[in-house]
Amino acid sequence: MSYIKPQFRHPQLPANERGFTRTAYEGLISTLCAGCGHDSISAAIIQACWELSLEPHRIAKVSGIGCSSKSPTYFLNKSHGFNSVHGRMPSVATGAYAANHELTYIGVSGDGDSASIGMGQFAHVVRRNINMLYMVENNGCYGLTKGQDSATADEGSKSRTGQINPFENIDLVGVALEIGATFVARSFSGDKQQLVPLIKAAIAHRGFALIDVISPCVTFNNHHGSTKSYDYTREHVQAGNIVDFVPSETEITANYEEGASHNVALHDGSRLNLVKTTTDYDPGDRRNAIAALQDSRANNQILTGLIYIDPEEPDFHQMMKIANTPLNKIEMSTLCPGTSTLTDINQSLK
Amino acid sequence: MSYIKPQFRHPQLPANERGFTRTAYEGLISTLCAGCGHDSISAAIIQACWELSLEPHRIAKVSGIGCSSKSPTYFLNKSHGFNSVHGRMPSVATGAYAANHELTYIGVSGDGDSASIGMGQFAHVVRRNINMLYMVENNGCYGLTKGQDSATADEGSKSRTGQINPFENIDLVGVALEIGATFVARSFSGDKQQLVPLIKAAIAHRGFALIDVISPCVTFNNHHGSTKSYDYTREHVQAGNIVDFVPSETEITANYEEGASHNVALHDGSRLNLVKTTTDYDPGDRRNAIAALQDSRANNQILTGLIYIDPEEPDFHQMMKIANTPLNKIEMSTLCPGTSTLTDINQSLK
Amino acid sequence: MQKPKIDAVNDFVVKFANVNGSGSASANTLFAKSIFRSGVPVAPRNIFPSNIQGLPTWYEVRVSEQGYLAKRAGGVDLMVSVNPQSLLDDVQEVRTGGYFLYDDTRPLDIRAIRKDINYLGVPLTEITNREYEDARLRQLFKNVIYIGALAALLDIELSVYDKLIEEQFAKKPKLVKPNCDALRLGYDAAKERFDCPLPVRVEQRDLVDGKIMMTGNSACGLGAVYAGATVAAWYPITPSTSVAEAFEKYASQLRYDAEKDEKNYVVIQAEDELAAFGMVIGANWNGARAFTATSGPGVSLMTEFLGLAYFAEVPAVLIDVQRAGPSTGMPTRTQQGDILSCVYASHGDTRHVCLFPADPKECFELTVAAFDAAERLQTPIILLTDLDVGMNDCLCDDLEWSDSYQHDRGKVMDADQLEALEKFGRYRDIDGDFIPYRTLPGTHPEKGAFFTRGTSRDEDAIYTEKGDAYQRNMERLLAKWFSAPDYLPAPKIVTASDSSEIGIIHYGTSRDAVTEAVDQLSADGIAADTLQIMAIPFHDAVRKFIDSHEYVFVVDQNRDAQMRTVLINELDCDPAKLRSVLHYDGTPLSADAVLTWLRPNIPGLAEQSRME
Amino acid sequence: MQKPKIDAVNDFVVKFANVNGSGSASANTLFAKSIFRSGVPVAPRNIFPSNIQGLPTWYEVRVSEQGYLAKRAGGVDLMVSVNPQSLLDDVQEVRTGGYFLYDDTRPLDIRAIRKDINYLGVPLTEITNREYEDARLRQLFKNVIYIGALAALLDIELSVYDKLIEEQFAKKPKLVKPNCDALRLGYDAAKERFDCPLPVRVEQRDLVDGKIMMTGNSACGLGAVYAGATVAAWYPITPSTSVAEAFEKYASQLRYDAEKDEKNYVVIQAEDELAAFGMVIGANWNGARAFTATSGPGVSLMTEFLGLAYFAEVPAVLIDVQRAGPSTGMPTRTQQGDILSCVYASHGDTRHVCLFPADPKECFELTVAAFDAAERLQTPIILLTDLDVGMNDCLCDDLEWSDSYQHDRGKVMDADQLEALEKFGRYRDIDGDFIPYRTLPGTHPEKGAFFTRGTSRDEDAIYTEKGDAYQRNMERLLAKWFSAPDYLPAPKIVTASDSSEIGIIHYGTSRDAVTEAVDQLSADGIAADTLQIMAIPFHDAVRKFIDSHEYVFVVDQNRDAQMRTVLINELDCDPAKLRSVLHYDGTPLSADAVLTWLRPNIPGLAEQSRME
Ligand SMILES: Cc1ncc(C[n+]2csc(CCOP(=O)(O)OP(=O)(O)O)c2C)c(N)n1
Ligand SMILES: Cc1ncc(C[n+]2csc(CCOP(=O)(O)OP(=O)(O)O)c2C)c(N)n1
Ligand code: SF4
Ligand code: SF4
Ligand SMILES: [Mg+2]
Ligand SMILES: [Mg+2]
Repeated sequence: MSYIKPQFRHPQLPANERGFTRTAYEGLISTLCAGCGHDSISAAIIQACWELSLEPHRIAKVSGIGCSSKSPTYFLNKSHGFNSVHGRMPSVATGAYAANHELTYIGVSGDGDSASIGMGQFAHVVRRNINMLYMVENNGCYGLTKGQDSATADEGSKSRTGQINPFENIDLVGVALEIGATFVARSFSGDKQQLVPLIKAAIAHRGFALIDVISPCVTFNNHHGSTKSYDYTREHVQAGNIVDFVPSETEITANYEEGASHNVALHDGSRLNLVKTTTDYDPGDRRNAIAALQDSRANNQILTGLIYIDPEEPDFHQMMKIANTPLNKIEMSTLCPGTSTLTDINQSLK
Repeated sequence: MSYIKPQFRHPQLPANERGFTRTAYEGLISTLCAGCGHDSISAAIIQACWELSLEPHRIAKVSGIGCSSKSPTYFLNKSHGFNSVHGRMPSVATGAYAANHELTYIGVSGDGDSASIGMGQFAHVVRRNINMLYMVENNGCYGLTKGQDSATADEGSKSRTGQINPFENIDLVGVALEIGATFVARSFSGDKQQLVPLIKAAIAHRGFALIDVISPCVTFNNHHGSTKSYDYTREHVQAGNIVDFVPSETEITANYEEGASHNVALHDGSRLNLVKTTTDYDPGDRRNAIAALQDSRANNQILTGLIYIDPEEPDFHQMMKIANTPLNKIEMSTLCPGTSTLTDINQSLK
Repeated sequence: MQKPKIDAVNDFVVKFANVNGSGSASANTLFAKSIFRSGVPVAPRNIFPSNIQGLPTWYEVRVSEQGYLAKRAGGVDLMVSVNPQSLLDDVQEVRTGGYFLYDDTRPLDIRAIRKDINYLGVPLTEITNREYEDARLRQLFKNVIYIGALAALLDIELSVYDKLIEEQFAKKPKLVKPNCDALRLGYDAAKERFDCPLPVRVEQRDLVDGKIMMTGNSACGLGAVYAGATVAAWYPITPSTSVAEAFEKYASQLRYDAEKDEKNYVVIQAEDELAAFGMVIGANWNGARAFTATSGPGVSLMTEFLGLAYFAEVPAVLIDVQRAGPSTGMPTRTQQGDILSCVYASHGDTRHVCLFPADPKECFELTVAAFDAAERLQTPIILLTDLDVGMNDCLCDDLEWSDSYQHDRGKVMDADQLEALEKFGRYRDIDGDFIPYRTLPGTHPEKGAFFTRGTSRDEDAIYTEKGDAYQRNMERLLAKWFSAPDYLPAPKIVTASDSSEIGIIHYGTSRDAVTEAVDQLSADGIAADTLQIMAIPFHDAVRKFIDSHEYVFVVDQNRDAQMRTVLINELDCDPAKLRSVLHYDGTPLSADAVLTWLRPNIPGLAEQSRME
Repeated sequence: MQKPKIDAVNDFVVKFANVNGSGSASANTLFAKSIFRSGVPVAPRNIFPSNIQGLPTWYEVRVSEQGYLAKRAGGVDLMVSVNPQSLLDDVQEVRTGGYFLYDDTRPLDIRAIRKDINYLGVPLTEITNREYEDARLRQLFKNVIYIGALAALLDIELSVYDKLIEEQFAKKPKLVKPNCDALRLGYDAAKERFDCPLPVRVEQRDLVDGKIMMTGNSACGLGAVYAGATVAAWYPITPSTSVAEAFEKYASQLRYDAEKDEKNYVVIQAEDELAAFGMVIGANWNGARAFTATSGPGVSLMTEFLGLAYFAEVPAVLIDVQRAGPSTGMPTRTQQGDILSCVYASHGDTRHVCLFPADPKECFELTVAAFDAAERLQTPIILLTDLDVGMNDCLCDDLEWSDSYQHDRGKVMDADQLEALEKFGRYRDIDGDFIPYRTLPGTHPEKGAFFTRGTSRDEDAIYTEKGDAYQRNMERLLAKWFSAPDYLPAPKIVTASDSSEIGIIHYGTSRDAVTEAVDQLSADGIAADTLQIMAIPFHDAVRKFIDSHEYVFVVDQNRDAQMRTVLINELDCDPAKLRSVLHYDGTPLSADAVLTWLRPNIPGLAEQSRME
């Protein structure tokens, strides 16, 4: 059951550049468990879209199946959404993007949805560099089916029933880096300060942008011994680098203490200011990124932040040389070759 | 159509320790194209099994669908084989191994079979560390369906029809390293000297052993401009390190010029002598291996040899604490709890 | 004006309206179990959302001295309302003269006031706030308190509960007393406020001797243990998840050698359903008994592999706990919607053997039968249950086992047999029963090795593209299919004492509703025979049943009359003869729903039967 | 003793026995085309192994003045034997009095000598060794040489070949002369050795005006271009691969803007069939016309997604080029084995609209119809062809198109319509046609956004687990299904001039064999009517056809009489009335095969019809 939110709002809510208040980006009331990390991520998406002044109806939300995949109902009520089948969101997003490259695509998936049943499609959507934000709401378990370990559960992590996971985990960040993703980030649902600008950067990035967000499942995977609990995550988070998203016109003030900053220009004219907190980190160097990830693993830490970005690699639409007019907008009269061409074709088949 | 080979053989063929001649390891006559890399790999498997003195009927061959996946018909005629469905060999092998951990499992797959449709199962068989040799006969294309690019086709490689592949390739070696494989190697179908000992080592390794073998498709992907042709591969091969497999008892003489050698002890008492040709390479260090792979890519080279090995990690059978008696050998009388237990169970349900 | 009051001993429905994730499940189960322990047949049903926390969830308990276990239509006799979210709907479900127990700590919403029902206000929140400090405890014990109140209202012995609580917390004895105390809080509150017991109440009986309460999924899991299954490969999906869990639970108790820290089984949580079924095929190919459990979406994903197992003749067991709808549908509702997609799963000419248990005992037995049939017939066997039997605690007869039971391991040649053979041919029909011999990898050094494949091959398993070899093989497979009933459980026929022209065919969880409907017809003087389908392909008895009845009804819990379709197709019988009884809104079938379809379709018969 | 000699003008079968990968395909096609250019109907068929190089492959060409295009049973009239591997089998296929052309550079294997056929030895190897240095050229031109010999033997104008060769090498004019020369080498060799032409020969006619030769797969690809499809997502699989390739070929010619280096289409080679169908769904959801092409195994993998598209009502077009068998089966053989698995694909109550073209022209037309129906009905449409029509060059009428054709884009609300609307409800049946309105993402800032999902929902696309909302929706879907024939092509009925009690129902590539069989029956004095099914669900005309014929046959190229099953199930007609004609060994259907099933099943009718 879901409720429609009361429409009454304080009239003085701040509006963004396009005149929208945050309300315009909200969704139905969440039916997830109180405290679920996924709800914080929804809030961050709402915030980021509002800050970016996107037109809500020009966004398309796609997801698979799971608690995480339900969450697109809880943000952006004015956007079309597609809650597809388990593990197959990447292909649905790919088809949608092929049909119309002008919308903003937000994909939401879970760790089960992406790293188990969806592992194949995940790898291939990376390879195709579909222009989308691909959000993995990673809780190391299958929330909706009551807490079984997923493939991102860490080796040695303890399940709620006390069993120790004997398998190596699949780190989607590592896999994405290995197979050539052009934007790779990790964050924590509990760190809105980091997550919101990351989402903005991911949306602005032309190409596939992965954000793997540790998003604790309070009901099934938030106990002592779990390596995806709020406590564990807070203790082991390593804020690799923090990003300030600077839209094409204005320059916003960083919320973080500034260190030496690293600048990345995106194709829409916006920029990312990287505020290095720990190391002299260059997210433009894939080998570097891989090494940093390895380091953090060796130190039992969770590397977060913008880990890698390549703003230059052509995205799917460019690689495939698809027309600038979205394919779903081209008139039948243009697409259909007509009678005289068919006469020629018949002739060639005589 | 396939022929049964003439049974007549020279009576003085050399026999291995178990008294088998090489004939005992052969299969039906190949129906692959003359010159296909896959046939060389079959020959190498035959050689390796003969040298290891394995009992042919204690080997099980599993494959998916493709020219490569057909090839198990062309070796080890005395072994059971299972040519399953496209991309799903890993799961069939997993089930088979769960049922009987005592056989030697040889999985044969293609790049289409493993990196496209089978990408998900590939990742997960790695994670489970199934004790098997997993051979990818990698030609960068779909041979059996007439030469379309596969996901291992390199970015920029030219297809037979002249099209340039715009997508990043998926390097199964890189993926396997990233997700924790315990034995990762690459070789070239044209280099039997390297391939045979690698296969022996992979079989002796307790756990999942990937050998990604560049295996040119002479019919569809051996032209100029292809990065999986014989010529290209020969020119770009980088023999990272070469392995000499030393069975538990004897020490065989290395065929390669010896350098400083690195020793790895396997669980069955055999050893690997690593003969470093280029660098001071330690295949026991995953980060090292990843770095070496990155280096070779940066230099446009194809790193071959034993890239990584961890002989200590428990394999699936150990992780799951499965009984030592193979599950398929346990008597029904042992497995079935019987009447009196059922009476207790009934009682508990009152 | 005196309010009407339902007066019913051992024949009523109590429904609990809760919020999910609030811990009500175990208290509600306690209630159902207490009826059982009072010797009265009971059928509890959990109605839960596809969600983890915070949404409405219900628990409906039918108490039936006559032993009717189907869902009863027509509203509830006593509603226990603990969820303000659904209260306004819940109050409407109470039958005239029924009772509405609610938390009267705060006044009742005026819109919930009906003149024709009786309100039982118990200040649940007030009591818990008074008695407990901790918020979590308040919530938990609130559930126990209303159970206590019910004990007083329905006249259930407190000692029954004490015993149940003791058993439940056998391993945490400290929790026994607090629970018993909470129970008494509710008991006393009810006694204090109302004239106990109500006219609706429980009387001790002896009607459930030789019976147990169990979920169908547990029974399947236990059946797999008894069948000697050693490999379970699965992927989580509601409502089948607890099959694998039950297998693991029982196996870890019965097949684990603590000394050696070794298991005589393995449970593999696969990465998806395709992989799960591939593992099952691989393990069976290698001679282990292996199975998977899933629901509709999983079956759809296993479609390609099902065709492989059929064509390559590899045994496999698939348990499909059906849920409602195409696609993701209503994952927490029940239906029998996968019949067609299971029987004819996969491209090309394929047919799969299916089994249909109606209760946990049959789940247990048919699971064992499935493994035997799979190995005997060398083909996948699909056991179709559904959410209703799978996830609810069902009353059924004690499980039975005979130690003399011989598992049928089918036609597998061992090394000696191979040694004695001149030449092994995997797909030769040596015994004239259309079933060839198979061999397991590693059996014999020289003989018996062959290539298993999904491509066409000749009798010696050699690849061929020759049309005649292909056709011979397909004809043998078809003949094997037609001979399959010999190895499958026979249908269960119940014949009315009066000879009847009406025959009702049902399968799976429709049984109880059909039985009750037939009793009602019989009370109206109309006799009807019933046949419970246990397996596809059909035994000859099914055809005979159809032929020997003038009016034949087929009960399907799906929209498209799927079993009727299979009957027509497999038996070539005239569709005009098979009338449908359909029910597919996701709720369990009731006798009422069955009668709604039956009554108007027995032309003239009502009168006629009465006259006989 | 004089050997018998078949004497036949424009009515014979030539078969080429080659090794695959040897380049024979283009020479053989040249031969078939030369018959076509001689104005005589021709039906070539490629019979190839599931392998790339070195195995036997055949090319069978039926020449038929009467225009019979089905495979002809009963052996070949002239065998061109170029493959020693299969020679002994090939020689047995020649009919008594037929001809066997072989390479007599070396003496013929004595086991290949038959008394009742005529041997035509041409020293192909000797000639090529003499004329060419290069081994590759030797092999290539050997093929052209035997074509040249045939020209002499069958009396085909050399000028016809010269023209064909010129056209073929229009872009490589240097190759024209060597090919024409090689042709003459064969021509002269035959003239020199034999009495040319043979009694079996070709005479120039004018019977193929207004006709073309094309593969069904090309026609589907071209149909998708004309339908305005912009997204093709596919995964390689025989025999469907060339559908996507044809789409890409035509689209790259007709929809590519060289100046801007921009395409009005995109072809995505997916990672597997699941992904391919997901992309099709995503693109259609977003308002582009998108399709995929696959074969049986791919359909099995798409099963889950098909259920989603059905339930969520997303248009999609799936072209299934059927091949033989369950599982991997015989990938290079033909069959119609996916009917059941397509119509009822996916778990739960699902039914899918299917279309059945018989020749390339129908492939073209029904592909366009499929896109229109998909958007009109908001459901997946499956176009079922098979290897026989898909991969062979088939003779058919010129393709037709009218520039006034209006593509039916279905019920999609644009921004203005939404603006005018008070409240949009995605699944409301506003027009009473059971088809709701959909909207595309990005249309209107405030209105029309909704959530597409595979879970149950109410009329406003809001998630619900309420049984009545679920059932209402499923009933609407069923009503939509029953109304679908209004939007689908009608069956094609051919009525015999004499009124007939015999009706033959067929679909897809069975048409030509059925037509020929009916002619043969008619020659025997037996009239029969035929009905070609174009679509499932069935038009009312199908039911009428069945009702109005005493003896109804259903021709199925599968073992399990799958179309017959669907007819019975969808029309509730008596199985006793529908007799099967079955053919499923992987070879194309012949008139003979049809008659074998028909004749014994027309009890008494043979006589009766003759008397009328
Ligand atoms: C084909 C299929 N298999 C299984 C399921 C059952 N199922 C629903 S959600 C889910 C796992 C979700 O896990 P995850 O993606 O991590 O999401 P979370 O709930 O943890 O956010 C599964 C297995 C399904 N819906 N479809
Ligand atoms: C489900 C399914 N899809 C498609 C195919 C068709 N198919 C057969 S082999 C193959 C590709 C094989 O490529 P690869 O694995 O690289 O093997 P290679 O032939 O190159 O050795 C494909 C797509 C199939 N058999 N099954
Ligand atoms: S079960 Fe876990 S993932 Fe699902 S809503 Fe609850 S807290 Fe979130
Ligand atoms: S097509 Fe390529 S991969 Fe297949 S057999 Fe020939 S050379 Fe090998
Ligand atoms: Mg999760
Ligand atoms: Mg390949």
